[in-house]
Amino acid sequence: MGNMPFVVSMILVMVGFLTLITRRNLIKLAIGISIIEMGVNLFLVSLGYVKGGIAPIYTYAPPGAKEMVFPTPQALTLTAIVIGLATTALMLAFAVVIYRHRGTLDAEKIRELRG
Amino acid sequence: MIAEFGFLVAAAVLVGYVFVSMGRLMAGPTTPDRAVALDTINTLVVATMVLLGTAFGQVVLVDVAIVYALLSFIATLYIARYLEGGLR
Amino acid sequence: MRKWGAWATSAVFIYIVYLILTLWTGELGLWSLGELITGAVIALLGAIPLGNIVWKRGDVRLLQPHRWILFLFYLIGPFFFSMARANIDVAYRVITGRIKPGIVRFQPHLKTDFGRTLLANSITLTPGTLTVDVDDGTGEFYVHWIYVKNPEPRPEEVCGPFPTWARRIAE
Amino acid sequence: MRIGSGEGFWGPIVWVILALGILAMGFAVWLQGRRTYKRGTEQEEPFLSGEKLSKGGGAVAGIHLYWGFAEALRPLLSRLVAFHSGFVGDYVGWLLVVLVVSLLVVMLS
Amino acid sequence: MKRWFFFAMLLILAGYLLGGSVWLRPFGEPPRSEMDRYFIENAQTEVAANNVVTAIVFDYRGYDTLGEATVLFAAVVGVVLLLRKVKE
Amino acid sequence: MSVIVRTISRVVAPVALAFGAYVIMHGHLTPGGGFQGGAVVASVVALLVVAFESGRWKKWKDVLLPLEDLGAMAFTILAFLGLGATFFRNILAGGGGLFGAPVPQLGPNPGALNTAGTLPLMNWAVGLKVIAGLGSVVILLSLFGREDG
Amino acid sequence: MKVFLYLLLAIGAIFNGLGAFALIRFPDVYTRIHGATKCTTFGSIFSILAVVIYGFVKGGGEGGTLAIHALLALFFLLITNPTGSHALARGAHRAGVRPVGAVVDRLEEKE
Amino acid sequence: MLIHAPILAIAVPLLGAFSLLGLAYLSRTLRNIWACLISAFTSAMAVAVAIRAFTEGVVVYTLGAASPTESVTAGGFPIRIVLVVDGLGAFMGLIAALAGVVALVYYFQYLKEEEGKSLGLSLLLLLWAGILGLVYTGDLFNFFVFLEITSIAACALIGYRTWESRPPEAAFKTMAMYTLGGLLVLISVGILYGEYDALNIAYLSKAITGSLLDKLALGLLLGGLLMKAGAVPAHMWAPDAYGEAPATATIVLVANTQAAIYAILRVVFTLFGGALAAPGIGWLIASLGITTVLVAVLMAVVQRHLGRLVAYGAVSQLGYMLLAVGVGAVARGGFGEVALTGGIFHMINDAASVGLLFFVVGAVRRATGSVDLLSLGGLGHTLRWEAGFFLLGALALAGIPPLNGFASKFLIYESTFRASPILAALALLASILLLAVVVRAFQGAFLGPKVREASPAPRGMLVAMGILALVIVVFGLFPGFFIERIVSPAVQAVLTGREAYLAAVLGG
Amino acid sequence: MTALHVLTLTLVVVGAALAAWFKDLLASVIALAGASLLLSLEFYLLQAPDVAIAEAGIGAALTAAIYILAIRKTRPKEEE
Repeated sequence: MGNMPFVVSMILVMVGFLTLITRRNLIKLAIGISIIEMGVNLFLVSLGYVKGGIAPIYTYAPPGAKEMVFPTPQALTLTAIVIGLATTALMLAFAVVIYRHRGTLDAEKIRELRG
Repeated sequence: MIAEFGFLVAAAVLVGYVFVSMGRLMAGPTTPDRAVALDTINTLVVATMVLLGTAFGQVVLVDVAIVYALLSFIATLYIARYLEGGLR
Repeated sequence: MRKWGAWATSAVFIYIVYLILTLWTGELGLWSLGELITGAVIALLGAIPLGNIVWKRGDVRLLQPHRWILFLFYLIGPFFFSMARANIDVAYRVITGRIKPGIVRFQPHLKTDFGRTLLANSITLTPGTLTVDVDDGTGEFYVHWIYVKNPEPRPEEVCGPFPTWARRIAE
Repeated sequence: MRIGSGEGFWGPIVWVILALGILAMGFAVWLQGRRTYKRGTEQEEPFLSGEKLSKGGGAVAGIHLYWGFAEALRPLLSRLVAFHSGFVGDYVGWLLVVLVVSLLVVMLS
Repeated sequence: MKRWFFFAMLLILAGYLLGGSVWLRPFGEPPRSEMDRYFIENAQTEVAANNVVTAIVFDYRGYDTLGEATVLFAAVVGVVLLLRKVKE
Repeated sequence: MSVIVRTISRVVAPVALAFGAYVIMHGHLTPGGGFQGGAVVASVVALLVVAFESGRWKKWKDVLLPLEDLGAMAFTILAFLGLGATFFRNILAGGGGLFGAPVPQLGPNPGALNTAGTLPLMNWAVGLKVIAGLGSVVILLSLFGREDG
Repeated sequence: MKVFLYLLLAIGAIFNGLGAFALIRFPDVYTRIHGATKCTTFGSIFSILAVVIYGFVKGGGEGGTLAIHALLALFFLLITNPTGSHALARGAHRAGVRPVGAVVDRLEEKE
Repeated sequence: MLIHAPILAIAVPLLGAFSLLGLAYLSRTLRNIWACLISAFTSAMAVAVAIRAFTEGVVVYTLGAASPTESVTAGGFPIRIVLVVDGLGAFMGLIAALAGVVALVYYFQYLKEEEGKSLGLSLLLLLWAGILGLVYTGDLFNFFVFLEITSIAACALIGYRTWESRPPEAAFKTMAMYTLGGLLVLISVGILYGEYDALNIAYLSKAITGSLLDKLALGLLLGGLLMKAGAVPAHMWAPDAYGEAPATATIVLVANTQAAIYAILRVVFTLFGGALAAPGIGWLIASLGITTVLVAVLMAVVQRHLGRLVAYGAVSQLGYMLLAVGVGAVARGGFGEVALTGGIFHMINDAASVGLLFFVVGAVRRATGSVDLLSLGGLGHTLRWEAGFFLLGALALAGIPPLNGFASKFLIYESTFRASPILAALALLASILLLAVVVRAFQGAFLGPKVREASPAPRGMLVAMGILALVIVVFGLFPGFFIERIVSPAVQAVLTGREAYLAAVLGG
Repeated sequence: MTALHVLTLTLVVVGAALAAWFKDLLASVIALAGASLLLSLEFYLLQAPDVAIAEAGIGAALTAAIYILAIRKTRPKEEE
């Protein structure tokens, strides 16, 4: 139980990779990448947790609190989340355009660029 | 006036209920079933967030629950609109 | 003129919500001067895109205060009571499994959008019924009834006094 | 103007002089050409054992150059072409291979 | 065949990552905290912001935020580029 | 969508807009900031797109895209303001004036709006950018492949 | 006071659980929507009401803000939850999911 | 002004990219002038930074501090983001400046207005700024952010020709690979942060002890970056991307890939140079490099798509660079220095020759609408200048003596021979094969009877090609001059500059 | 507290696995939205409200919307 958030984040990364190498639908691949992003975000945030800490906000903070959670990983994760959204949007746009041309989303059939 | 622990326990119970809804999400024979499960999870999580914000003694955390109550609605609407064949 | 009215109404609405959110944040009474000013600016700017979406003609009537008082009374009184009844009902059905579902139709004779919406949401949250569809033109309600007593019901059989309340509050 | 590698060195000036020399030789060879050459006569046509070539059949498309070479290496090349399958899952899989190899090497070194 | 090879690679990677996450450090007990301690203690005096995360996002590490806004901008431009109407 | 969803959307949209503005405005006091509030307001755009079938989204897109440029430029220019010292220097913080007030008291406090220097301005710039960017992404995706898009 | 809060929390937990179990127990989409929407909304009202009362009793800027924001969350739940359910039910019917064992289906007749 | 040069080189093109779209609504001429101004300013700033870095040593710029040099707090640890430009970073900045300027010059007459020229121009500037930020930064997370900027801008540019079916496909594949590489880098950053509570490269480099977790982080970083650098077997995105991108973007894409090689150098020599300086990493990179060279050249033999053929040639050049980096990491001094000299010098040579080839391919595509070698032929009759440029670039790519490709490859062969003769022999063999391949491409496209009419490229495109040809010839004729002035400081920064880097950032 | 963490993390993993497992793309997106929502709850438990808001707004609402739009523009089923 001790390191469960770290382990879970790595499991999420693994699930995402598994999706990527077993599934063939392009949108499913985007979903796999989203899952990996979720895992990485969880990893970053749980790095900054301090036992018994409170959120790093001074507004109406409970007066008796001892410690605050580390704020840096949260800032990094914010950036990573927005980057993930940008990536997802662009990949889905690509998928839609590819569907427009080929009429399919099967990655086994979208292999004009090979050899 | 120390009821924080009670809030924590109630939140834990609600998270336990999410498991049950997750079972419906897993098993649901049709897509609307899954969407209903998602809707239920949304409501439960909003309640959990409000309770936990109180349990932690931090007022500012409740804002997250408001955001969630507002935005889960939008995801539900998109699913419903998809189901009825719109968004073409 | 109508456009200006819609714009002003949505601005007021946004302003009220903003002020509720920032209660107890300042020294000037309940609000600080900065909050009041920023709220006003946000309301004025935010009403521009929402102006001709949010409010329709005639909706301004909804801002009359006696309707709000009625609405609150309705919320706490009959609505809450039937909601409690609904939950007992669901518990009963969960335990016994006695259901006889069906989708029935009835005509509550409501005209405005807000009235229909209020009735539909009340129906959804009260015993044994769930609004599935509303005909845009005629205003007929299609309601999923968990225990159908009568395939051609009158409104009172399905939802009790709610159409009256909805008419009183929103029309 | 020379760069050394510890063992040898490379000076482009010598090569430039060499190239100029070769050009000069080529010019000298070109000067030896026959004066009787004329455009538009049978002198222009390629000599292939006295046979007449059919019109327009003289060009070799770029794709056909080194045909024999590619044919000799066909087992290797066909395997390489199959390796570049163009399937996204394979791309990711090979990325995993690189990752695991680098992890193994880094751990062992 | 190839797929099983990839699975094996994924298993090795999983071993590495799970091992790394177990051996990283106990959850919730960071060994060193110089930088974050500095942020928590000085955000109110240097930046005058109550929310330390926002102080980091927009002041201490504002350059990252610029980069991140750039990413979003690039993505939106890319989407506009892709989904625009092209005259055939 | 049905009349009920449309009506509730008409109620929810201004509320969510006000809440998003609140999240952006109080970014330096409560959780939130430019990204989060921008995402909330952008989902208002998503809500309107899904609830109202209409031809006006093309016009909205044409307005939103320049707004995104504007937000990004405002953010960069705010960063350039600090160039007297260094790029991204928070020149307004602690300097008094409109945005330069110090926090009311060190440690836990109720917070005051006019603190934190350029942070609120940057929050607004980023918020504008995120609203416009994500909103136009949703609108573009929903318009793609339609005859009127 | 404390007992009252605990009571509210317990009622909330019970009704939320009822909603979750209704989701498992009922046979088709529409009945599940019935159970899920009604019970979770009602349960959440009680859970959040506990928080609101706690905040008002605590008083001051902190407690007041807590209560107001919790109330706002409750309000949003109250207006969005039934609407979402309605939209889902309508979508499900349009997608071709029919109520199991229905004695009457007027909507299908209309379509 | 000049003290702010490192950040101005990044922020000004970003601002330019943001403002371009708004300006394009007003007037296209204004937009073009503005883009030219921005690019001129940016490259001037890059040159200024490079001059400062070459003469004064490491340039440090702290963002958001009271003064640019105040990079650490009283406790002795850096808290703000730092830009650090040493010899290597300055050199990469020069490459990026060259690539960006040439691409812009080529751009204006290459693409048509109705195809979304403003958007492409904006993306090009973003990509350029991303590469500059990537090579100038001194902070690991910031490195990841700029990696993502380059990924997204590059992929959007690859999919520029949406009306054809192949570019979106290539862009999707590239996007998936780039995103995964970026996420691996992010995991690695997280591990390092969790161990040492720092994100600054210099501080981390001082703190790293070489534990198992550090090795894990190094492995993940190397995996992601090797993918981005196009190492076999994870190279498959590269020919897709290079072959399908519009020609003007390709040179910047090549610079982007070289920035990944820069990052490998930075990671291996600076970040982990103290605690984890094992030769095994060098052998790994060198063997991947030689595999890349061989596989890419053999694949180029069977191509019939001109752009893809040149793309495989470009990938093989990346293999040479990886080989040199690997040999340098094996030896770290002695012949390793020679190898690094060759590898780093090869970066700029490669950018010039590959860029020239792709420009010609772009001109051919513009003139004939096709790049299939089966249907091309005899273009030399009409596209005279292009034919000459293609021959020049091809010979430089293959490493024919008086041109610049040979000068750097010579150093790579010599040093590789001392590390392992087999590697050197294989590299030489691959070079010969490459010559055969490009000769075939030249013959197929430009020689033979005239099969179709083609309009020559407009003057702007020719000017861009001419700049690159000039670079090729000058760098080939005077290699010693350039190695002494710009390459050797970079090599010294890699090999022995770690202490100076740490001292410049951390003080003392 | 620990029990809450364990419950939420298990739920996140289950949601992500379901998102990876479903053949129907819409169900997959629903599971992804659920996982995202529970991840947001986990961020909340880890005392990161900023990230929780961002994940709620972006991960649950906007990402789901974009995915559903993209599915609608293409084919709803994953073909085998």
